[in-house]
Amino acid sequence: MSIQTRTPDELGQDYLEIRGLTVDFDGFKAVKGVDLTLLQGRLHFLIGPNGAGKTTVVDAVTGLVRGTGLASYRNQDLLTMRSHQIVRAGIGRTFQTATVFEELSVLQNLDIAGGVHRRAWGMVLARRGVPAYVEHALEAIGLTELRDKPAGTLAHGQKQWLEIGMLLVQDAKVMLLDEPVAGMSAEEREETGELLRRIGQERTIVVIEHDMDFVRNYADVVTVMHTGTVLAEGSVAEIQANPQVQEVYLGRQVEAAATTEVEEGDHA
Amino acid sequence: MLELRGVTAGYGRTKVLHDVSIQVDDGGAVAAMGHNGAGKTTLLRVAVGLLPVMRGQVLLDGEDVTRLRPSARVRRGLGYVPQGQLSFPQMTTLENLHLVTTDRAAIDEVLDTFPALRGLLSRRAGLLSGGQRQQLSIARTLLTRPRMLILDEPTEGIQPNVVAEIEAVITELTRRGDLSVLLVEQHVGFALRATQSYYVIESGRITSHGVGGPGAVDDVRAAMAV
Amino acid sequence: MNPRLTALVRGAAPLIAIAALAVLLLVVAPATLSSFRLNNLGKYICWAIAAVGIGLAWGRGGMLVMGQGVFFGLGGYAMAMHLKLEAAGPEGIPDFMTLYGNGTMPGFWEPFRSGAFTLVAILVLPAVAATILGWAIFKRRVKGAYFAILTQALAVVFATLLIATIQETGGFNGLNQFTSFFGYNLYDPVNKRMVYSIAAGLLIACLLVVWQLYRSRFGELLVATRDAEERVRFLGHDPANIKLVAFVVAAMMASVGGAMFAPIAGIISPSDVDATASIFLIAGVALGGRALLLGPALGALTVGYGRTTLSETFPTQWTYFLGLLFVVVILLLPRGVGDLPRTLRSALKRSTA
Amino acid sequence: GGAKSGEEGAAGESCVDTSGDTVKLGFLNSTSGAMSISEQTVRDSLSLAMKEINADGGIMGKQIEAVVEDGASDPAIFAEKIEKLLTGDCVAAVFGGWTSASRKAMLPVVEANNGLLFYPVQYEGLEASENIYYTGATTNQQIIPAMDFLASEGTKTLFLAGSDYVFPRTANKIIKQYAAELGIEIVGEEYVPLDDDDWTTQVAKIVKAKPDFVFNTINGSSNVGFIKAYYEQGLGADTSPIISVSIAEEEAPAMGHSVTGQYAAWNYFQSVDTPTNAAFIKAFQDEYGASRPTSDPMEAAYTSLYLYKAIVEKAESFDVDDVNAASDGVSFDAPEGTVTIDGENHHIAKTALIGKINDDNQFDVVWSSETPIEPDPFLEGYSWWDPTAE
Amino acid sequence: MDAFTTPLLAGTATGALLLIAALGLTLTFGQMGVINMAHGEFLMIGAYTAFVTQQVVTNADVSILLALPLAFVVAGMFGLLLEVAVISWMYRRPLDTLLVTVGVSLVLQQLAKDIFGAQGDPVVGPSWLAGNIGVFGYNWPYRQMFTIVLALAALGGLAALLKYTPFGRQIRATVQNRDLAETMGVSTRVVDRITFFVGSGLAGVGGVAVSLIGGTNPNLGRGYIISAFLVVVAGGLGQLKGTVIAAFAVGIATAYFADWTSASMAQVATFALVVLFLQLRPQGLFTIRTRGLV
Ligand SMILES: Nc1ncnc2c1ncn2[C@@H]1O[C@H](COP(=O)(O)OP(=O)(O)OP(=O)(O)O)[C@@H](O)[C@H]1O
Ligand SMILES: Nc1ncnc2c1ncn2[C@@H]1O[C@H](COP(=O)(O)OP(=O)(O)OP(=O)(O)O)[C@@H](O)[C@H]1O
Ligand SMILES: [Mg+2]
Ligand SMILES: [Mg+2]
Repeated sequence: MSIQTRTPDELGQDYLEIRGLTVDFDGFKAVKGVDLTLLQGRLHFLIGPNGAGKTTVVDAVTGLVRGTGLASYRNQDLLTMRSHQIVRAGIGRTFQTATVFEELSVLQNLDIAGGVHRRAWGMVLARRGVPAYVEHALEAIGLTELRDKPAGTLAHGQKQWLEIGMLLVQDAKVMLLDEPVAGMSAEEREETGELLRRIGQERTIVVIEHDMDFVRNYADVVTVMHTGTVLAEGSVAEIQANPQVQEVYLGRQVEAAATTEVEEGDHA
Repeated sequence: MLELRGVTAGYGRTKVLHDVSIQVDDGGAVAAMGHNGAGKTTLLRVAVGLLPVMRGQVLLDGEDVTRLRPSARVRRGLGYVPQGQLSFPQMTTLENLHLVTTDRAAIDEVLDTFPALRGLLSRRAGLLSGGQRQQLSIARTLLTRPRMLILDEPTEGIQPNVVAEIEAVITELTRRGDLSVLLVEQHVGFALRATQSYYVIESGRITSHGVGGPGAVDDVRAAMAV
Repeated sequence: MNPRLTALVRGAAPLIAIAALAVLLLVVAPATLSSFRLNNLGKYICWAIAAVGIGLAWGRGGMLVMGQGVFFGLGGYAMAMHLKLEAAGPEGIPDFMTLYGNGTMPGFWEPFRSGAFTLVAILVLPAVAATILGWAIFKRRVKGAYFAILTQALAVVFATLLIATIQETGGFNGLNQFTSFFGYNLYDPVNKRMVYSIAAGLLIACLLVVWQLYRSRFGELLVATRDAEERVRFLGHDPANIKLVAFVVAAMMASVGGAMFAPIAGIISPSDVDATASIFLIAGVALGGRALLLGPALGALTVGYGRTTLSETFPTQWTYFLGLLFVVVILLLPRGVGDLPRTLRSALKRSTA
Repeated sequence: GGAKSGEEGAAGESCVDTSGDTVKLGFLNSTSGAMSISEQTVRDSLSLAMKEINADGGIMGKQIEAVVEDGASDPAIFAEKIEKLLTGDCVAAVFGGWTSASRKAMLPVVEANNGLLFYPVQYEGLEASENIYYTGATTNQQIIPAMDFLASEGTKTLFLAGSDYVFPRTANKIIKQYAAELGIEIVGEEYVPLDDDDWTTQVAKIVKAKPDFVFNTINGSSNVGFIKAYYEQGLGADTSPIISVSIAEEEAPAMGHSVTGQYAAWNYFQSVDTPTNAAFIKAFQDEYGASRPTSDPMEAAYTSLYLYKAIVEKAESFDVDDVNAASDGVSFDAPEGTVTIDGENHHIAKTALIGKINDDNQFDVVWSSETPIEPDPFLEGYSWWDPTAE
Repeated sequence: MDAFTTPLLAGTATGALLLIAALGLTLTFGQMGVINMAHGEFLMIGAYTAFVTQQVVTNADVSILLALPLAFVVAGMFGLLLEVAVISWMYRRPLDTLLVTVGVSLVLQQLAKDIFGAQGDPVVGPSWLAGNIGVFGYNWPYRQMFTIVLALAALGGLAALLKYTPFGRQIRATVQNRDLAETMGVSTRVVDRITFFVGSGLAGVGGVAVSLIGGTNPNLGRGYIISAFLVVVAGGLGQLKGTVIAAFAVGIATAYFADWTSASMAQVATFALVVLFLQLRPQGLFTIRTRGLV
């Protein structure tokens, strides 16, 4: 792939750069000096054992926990900004346990997600019709039929789609997705993967995931974290072949199963 | 062991399950599969007693427990691992386990299954990572020494090598014959390996039912594609 | 029916309801009620104005404002100070200052001689107070029960402060003996009617304001903030600001209600603004339906009317009624009586389904 | 009815109708809320007086018909209810009120409608309305005599303890000025909110100040906390005795500690030894039970109804202006002794008494002004009084 | 010296009272998420229990000792009744419990008024509490020392219950996740009721202590409930340690303010202090942070 050979600067300003990110919880360092460069147009996957610090990295970048080091996007240092400012800077995220506004309808959820780009005065005006970008997002996430249902009544997986839809409406340039396909069936994973691929063209997307099949099918770049540090980075094949990664994360069974057909069909 | 007879249930006015019947034999292991929003979690919540039925019955050991509260069902041998990595966030990992039992040996045994938890015993559960919490959730339920174990997507958010470990534990426990299992799982391969029969549930109705095992993967996939 | 027509009717329904209420309060009531009863209705309207604000803050915003009496009091006392000075004449000072004090007037009274200043103060004072307090509370993410308790404590403290400052505010006795209202003799029934009409008009105006807020995106965002405050941050909004706006608007409405209460009741005293009075305001909102448009106002009118009539018929039983009202309504009808039709309709549907 | 001054012309058109053989009177007391117990006693004695008067042929031959209302211990409700009584029920006069706040709230209403209010409780003075008759003591009939008593006892130092409320604040302002005149030193002044019972820290200050006397203007139940803290910290009637203006027969046994030897200033005690009082006590206890004590406000309320009857019968009219014109000099042989109305300020001349509490929680009169004191609500006859002084 | 020590000692006793009131609240509010505005009325019920006990057993020296356990049980039973009749229906609506219990508190106050009358019914203190001990010029009443001892005893008992018994863990589990606790075999219904009984019972005990200060009147609880809530808020939700420190801090601060200014201004100043404090530590003295969006 050609983009991989270009340096970030050649791509203009659109990349998220993390340098020496450290998060300290009263003495326990959950993240220790992580360096990541996340480029536009690539599906970037973040994997690693439970408790490796993946979510914490995202938390730090989105202002939910305090981190030290550098996280810059378009020349702004995210670590010094507050959550809502970070969102306004174009960085959106989803949560490991889906959180949507339960009493509002799907449509309203999407609509208020677009509020960042409205003027304050526009806030006191009523909504007239459905804005085109909301329609698009609805279609993209396949919830058009459920648009008037309260979001609280959606199933787990549907809520996750809705969250992605809200990021689309927000027009987030960087999307940090924490286990977006957890609990989805194989086909749904596929749909989600395709969706991410489609919208990933002009965005920077980071996905945290444990489902190796999903990673195999959609990852452009994989970063493996372990005990707060980056253990390895590379293509899926490289990662799977890495003995350290096998040891702490994939396990021997997967290694063995990777060769059998049954396992391949597991999530397909 | 566990039987749901003609259960209709839902939230408020909306019905989610329509006349669903399933059965788990003594020592048997059954998988329930279906798409997002099909009603799998709802089914399990009815079985455990967190959601009242609108119609139908829930039987445990042949006895009608439809009106029993969850805690009473748990005392009769039901164990439940809910979806969503739930824990008691302000209690430490150890306290989470102590809620069930303070027996050292029993705790040691489950910690052998989930060694990652050992280093986290004094950390509050609310601070754990998602996968760590999910491991804690399974460990905590195993401590109740259930005869009937109900698992809602237990491997969600868990790293691959631990998933394998969980699979081994479930297989081991069912093989001994003193545990029945009802498993909701998206990983078809995993689900079928760990169980002997399956139900496919679509839009709150059972659409397919059959014998499990790795050979059934294609059948299930076909049933779910409908 | 044609779906667009249905949508149109549904959209206009709240306006029709507000218009009906306007006709009832501004035309029917003055024509049929005795001057005494009309004056009482005027008082209920003042409480209703405050209740409309509570509906916004609590019903939509989830902020249980248990101390609205404070803002009611700010408006009430601001107006009362002006009326007191009007009664005292251009150079005079309020009578109680010579009776209980040393016959000098505290400096902060002086600007209230001006009617224009007073009118501005009625809006600005509560806004400033609510902004400062809200800022301190919301920015530090104090919410839920913490917030409710702090606001109630505020009401207790405010009343204590008023009672303790006898020379400045009349203490426990409060302020009364107003003779005229911006030049209009308050003993004249025609002028009393005018004051009543102003209050009713203000109620309708407040209803229109919340109607617009409820249908606006701000209204949706407010509900979102109520249900998942932290999540709103990740929409790019600071929830503190959203809550602050609702809180300030509610405070201003309470203040307007208080300002009209003073001339209509002829008195404003600590017992009109303390914790009990604040809870009394909440009762109306809970009864009518906290999240509905007209619920809070109608609830407040009902509770006010109930207080007068019940205390006339069963003097000592009134407290039981108020207490049981809370228990029954909140327990069985958390969305208020105003929501009863919908509850019944859906229950009916379920039984036939 | 006639209009008052020109500017209020439109209002006050009376709707009172006394053409029938009854006359409607309003009884407005709090029967709910914090003040209800106190005000209920007033209501009881008003009812007793009404019953007696009706049995005796009524007022000018007309039977009294009482319209009762609850003030709910809330000034705004008092204002609302008195307006209802005057304009809705068209009563000829209203009897009631207790707190100064309730009276202040009723005052503009009763003036605007040119009605009549009879107010039965001792108060802080500095008021005189054409439309109100004050049948309790004003300050120069209670506070000032109490100070005279203290001076006669050789008091050199005095500590002031009161509720944070209009009456105590105003009373203490008067006390301080008169104390300066009498050469009594004020060694402390403490206030506690009305509904606060904990007097511990304030009493600690009394312990330190070691005053000859404590002047107590505390209202209601807060007295109990004060008395308990007072004895708890080793004070007593033999060291720093208390003189109270709100502890009467009803309250004395309810202090949680014996208050034998302490003093109170009133115009009436149950122990007053006159035939009228004996009859009053008997009538009251026959009606409400032998255990019920009688007290000053009850007696003042009872008296107020009889005074009203006397004025109306002198004026031969229920009309407010006629009543006001006739009121001066009307007197009544009340349980406390003979009382006479001052037509100028609508207060009544009363005899001041100081009682010392005995073991039966009755008051032994230890000092008396001997003759009724003319009411002087604005203290115009006291040269030391300067209302504008701090 | 005594200008300094008097408020300190008196304030400590006030703090002890606040602590007893707040302990019950942290249990029901902090541990169960129920904001019980009728808690103050349980104090009142405790005080009236002391009064009624004294009507039956007129010997004041004995009656107060009988009243303590009795008040615990009587107030506890009222709490239990409240739980069964009202609260148990609304565990998922914490703010609503606040309003419902406001209603309950109004009813209880009026009930007390109708039964006992609005004015105070006094409880006579036992002779073994009459008197004081001179400390730096302050005649420190035995009664205040007794209050402090009582508060510490209540604190010790409650702490032991929560920390060292399985029941304590069950209470905490129930408040943190009702459904999950239920599926771990915890009978949340039993837990709720016992918790409410104990929490309300503690208020009853506090009421006995309050009855020794002033009169026993229907509004007695109102004076303490707001301060007690402020203590719970400042101490941090469900935190015994924080509650203890906050109770004594509020008690002592109020005493100093009252000494310097007036009792009324002390209330105002204390409130301002708590709001300022929340600026520094919005979740109270001791907080338990969790991750995510909760
Ligand atoms: N606030 C905190 N205080 C203390 N430790 C914390 C805190 N937050 C997270 N941790 C710890 O930091 C480590 C990293 O957690 P993190 O959630 O980032 O893991 P993760 O890589 O996302 O894991 P998973 O795959 O299970 O979601 C874990 O061991 C967790 O227990
Ligand atoms: N609390 C609720 N109120 C109303 N409807 C609900 C509620 N919870 C779930 N539902 C609805 O019930 C249906 C079934 O949900 P359920 O959670 O049982 O699905 P599921 O099969 O477990 O899905 P997933 O794989 O996403 O976990 C969904 O359509 C959902 O919208
Ligand atoms: Mg994670
Ligand atoms: Mg599910």
